[in-house]
Amino acid sequence: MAEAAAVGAHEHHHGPQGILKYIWSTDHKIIAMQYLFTGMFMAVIGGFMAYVFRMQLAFPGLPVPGYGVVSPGEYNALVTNHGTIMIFWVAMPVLIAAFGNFLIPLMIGADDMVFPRINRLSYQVFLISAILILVSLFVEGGGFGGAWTAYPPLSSVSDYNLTKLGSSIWLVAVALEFVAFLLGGINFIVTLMNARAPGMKAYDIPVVVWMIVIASILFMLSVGPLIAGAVMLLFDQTLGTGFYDPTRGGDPILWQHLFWFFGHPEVYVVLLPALGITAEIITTFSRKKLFGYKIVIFTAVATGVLSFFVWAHHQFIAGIDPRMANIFTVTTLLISVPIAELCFVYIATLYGGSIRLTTPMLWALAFIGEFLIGGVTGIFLGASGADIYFHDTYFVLAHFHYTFFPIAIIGTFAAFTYWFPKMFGKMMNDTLGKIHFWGTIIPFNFIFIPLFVLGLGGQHRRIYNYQNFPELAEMQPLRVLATGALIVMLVFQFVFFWNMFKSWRSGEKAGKNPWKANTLEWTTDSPPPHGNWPADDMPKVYRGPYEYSVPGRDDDYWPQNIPG
Amino acid sequence: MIERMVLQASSYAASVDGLILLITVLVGFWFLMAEGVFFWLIFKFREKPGRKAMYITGEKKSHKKWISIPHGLVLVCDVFIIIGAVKVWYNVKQHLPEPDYEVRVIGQQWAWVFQTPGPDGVLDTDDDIQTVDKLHVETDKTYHFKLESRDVIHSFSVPVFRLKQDAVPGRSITGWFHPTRTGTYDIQCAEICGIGHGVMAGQIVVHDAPEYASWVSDNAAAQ
Amino acid sequence: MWVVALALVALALLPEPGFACPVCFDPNDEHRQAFLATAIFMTVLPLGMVGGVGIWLRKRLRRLDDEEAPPEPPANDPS
Amino acid sequence: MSTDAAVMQFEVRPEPGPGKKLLPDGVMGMVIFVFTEVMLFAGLISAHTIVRSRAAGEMWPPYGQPRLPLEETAINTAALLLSAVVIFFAQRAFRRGVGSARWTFLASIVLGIFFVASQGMEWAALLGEGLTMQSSAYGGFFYLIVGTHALHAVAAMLGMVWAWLRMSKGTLTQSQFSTVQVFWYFVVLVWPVLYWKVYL
Repeated sequence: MAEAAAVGAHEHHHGPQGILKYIWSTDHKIIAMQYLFTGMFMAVIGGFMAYVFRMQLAFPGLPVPGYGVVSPGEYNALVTNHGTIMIFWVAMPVLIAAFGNFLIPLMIGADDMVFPRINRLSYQVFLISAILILVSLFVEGGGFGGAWTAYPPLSSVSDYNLTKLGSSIWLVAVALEFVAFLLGGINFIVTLMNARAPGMKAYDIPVVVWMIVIASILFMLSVGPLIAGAVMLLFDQTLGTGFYDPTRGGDPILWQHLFWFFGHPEVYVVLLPALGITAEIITTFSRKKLFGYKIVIFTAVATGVLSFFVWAHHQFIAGIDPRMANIFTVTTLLISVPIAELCFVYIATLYGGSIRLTTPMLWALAFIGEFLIGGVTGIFLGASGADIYFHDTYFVLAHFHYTFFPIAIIGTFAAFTYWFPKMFGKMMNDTLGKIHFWGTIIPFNFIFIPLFVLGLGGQHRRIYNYQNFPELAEMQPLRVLATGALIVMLVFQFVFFWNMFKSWRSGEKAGKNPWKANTLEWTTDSPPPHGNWPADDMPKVYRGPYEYSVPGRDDDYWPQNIPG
Repeated sequence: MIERMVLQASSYAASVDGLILLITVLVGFWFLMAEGVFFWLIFKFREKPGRKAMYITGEKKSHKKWISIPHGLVLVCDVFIIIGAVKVWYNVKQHLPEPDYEVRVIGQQWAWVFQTPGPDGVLDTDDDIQTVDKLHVETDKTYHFKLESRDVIHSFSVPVFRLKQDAVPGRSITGWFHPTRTGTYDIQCAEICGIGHGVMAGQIVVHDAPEYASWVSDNAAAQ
Repeated sequence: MWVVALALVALALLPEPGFACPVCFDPNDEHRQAFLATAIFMTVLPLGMVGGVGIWLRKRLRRLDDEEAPPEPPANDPS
Repeated sequence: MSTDAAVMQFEVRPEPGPGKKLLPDGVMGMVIFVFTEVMLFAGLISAHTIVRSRAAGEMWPPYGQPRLPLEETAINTAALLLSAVVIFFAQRAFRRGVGSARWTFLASIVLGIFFVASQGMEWAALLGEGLTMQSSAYGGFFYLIVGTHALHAVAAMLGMVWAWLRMSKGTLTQSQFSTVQVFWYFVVLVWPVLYWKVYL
């Protein structure tokens, strides 16, 4: 009934009907679903790749069940594409594109993005890029195997990488993916600036929206040089130019600068949305106002600013001027201050709360607990003197998995379980959710803590068989342990898919506001109709997003749209 | 900490390990503190019937100090780490002590080629000894290495020396090491360099003085 | 903050005969200077652009607030 | 703190009015896009600076490579800058609803097309003299940077012709015009920088 009225009121929104509605829609919620499920599909592929190469490392040379024997070239292609897919086709689309698209209009009280057709184009370009990256794995010569950082001359000269077609398609796919996020990013920023509900001032915007928009701004400002570098690399590969060829006046170090100028801000591009999601969840389930809303926003901006000053810490031993390394050590360690401050704020928010450990809350708390490990181990790598030893070891690998896994996987599960009722109108099963939570978190630590130890032992990355190195061969039990934990973790993901499917089919009805939360998305139906609210009843905003447990009120929540 | 897993075999290995220990202590303190407070708060303020959450904005000075004091302390710890890191870095990468010997290290797909001075002790003369995948050096001597690459980027990494430096095609990069312990140790390639990256294993053989002299004379004669 | 940053840059640029640059590409300094100059350029440019627009938008917001609820803000006022 | 005091601290806000837009959607989107483009060119220019510095002491352009035509390009540059001035007046006229706006706008389009066309002729001449992308890093960067700019100029031309057609039909809005104008300003203003770095 309400839905019919809403659709009627939004005649101008009418898009295509039937099946076309789902593939040719300009509705931000449908586009969010498209991004979400494409991202999940890619995550399954990335996870399968991890399974294959971890099996190879644990049992070198033996055929991997479900794959077969892993050749060195295939191993390189697997690790390269695992990294690329997990960052560019899982973390970015799910955290920024899917939740950005779903949440920004709903949380600021808009009926849609300001450029719905650009939004649709963004997804279509993204889909093409996803298909291309998968195609690149199966072309003649195999997938690109020069690591996700693609340092030339290995990536630029086919005589060196032996994957002429694979590396070019890989590069085109990555470039297209950037174009997709460029289009999406413009949309996010303009929507937040121009389409807020009446009364919503700068400090009434939910933190997650701020974070996604700050992340989009970071992305927009940092991606240009990488696109320039990627074009040059593509020309080197296909047209025979010599931009990175030292024998013809080019410079291979140049690519590293262009890549990491984007590559480091990119870390914060995915981190900030995850932090925003966590802020929404811990305030809701501890029934507390966020400790220092303005501190969080300013710290996020400070992080964004600093993130432009730190990129060369990836190149300490790459042959840059050692004096430059000193500057970047200072800036890199300085960035620990805002990040530490954000963690302190989140922990302080818990003080005095009434903490309900629901599944989304468990995920959000796990994010903080695990991310701290990733954060503190980063200090070792940012300090130039210690990086001489740690650079390109498994310590680096374990460190960034302790940041990226909480961001991309834990953050996503937190957001998904929290907003599932809004997305599908059904509650998820809490028991299955908790089984899945513990079945993911415990094995996760058992995968990467052994890898920290291996890194301390001097084991370098991207080597398909450590039996060739006498000093490393004896640490094999740790590799087997990590692989075993990975398999356990992957098995527990079936619980999640089962839970998702079952709850979607036959879950308990959710109602408008199952978590008793304040932000605007909980004031409309679940799932929200086309246009989000009836056109004559768009929400207005009267206060900030985290007014929980205000003294003198009977309810312990106070939605943003209720007057007085 | 690390020396239990990987030997310290060069003059600067101990200082790198010392820096790592310093960071571990400072960072470990903050980590344990944060996690401790975090779990204690979750336990202390779990949902109990009849208890309402407090209303704290965190905007007041008396509240903000709980953030700003740790903030300042983290900054102080950072300063200590920066000073330690730059000191070690300067010693290993910026400062070049006078060499006793020079060697040339060349990375190529997928082997290490080493050029060691012959009996005259000078590099780039006719009696130089060329070896593949095995670098022979003498203990307690300061070495300069000239690092080159013939094709793609490689990285010359000797974990027991705490030494790592990328070899970039088109450049000759100079560095130094000073072995302090005899033995045979792994050289790894630390930068992916193609399908043979996993087999690009070299070894560095550190001899004592008489053994090294006999190795030089044997091999110089053979050439 | 900025004083510290500038001091660091000055430190990096100082010609120091005492210590070598063992990883520099060639003895001439221009290549190294180019890396440093472009690094500073690429870092400062985006922050400058966003900072500039941020300040401009704030001013514009103030101006819009001062005018008592204008019926339609001017599309794009170049002045 | 007493409960009343806590509730008191909430300022009672007046009934919110409709939100204000600081800039029209299209213009703001284009400004953000232009920032990305500026960074793209910053990356290209930085790469060029680094590779050029590597050849320090040697000749730049390298031996045997043709020199770039400075004077002809200076004329092109002047035409391009003039086009930006003309479009500024076209916008003023269009905002006041003057009928001649159409023809002022057309003049700036023609100047832009003149720029693109004569750059194309210059390329043809240089290719004839043996400067190609493969011949040296110098040639590679010339075609890369100037080509990227040419691509943007052509895109801007298409946008401006679209806007002109809509203007003729009377369906062009102020904000659409401003959107196209912002992009054209970007294409014009980035060119002197490229001329300075690549040609001089």
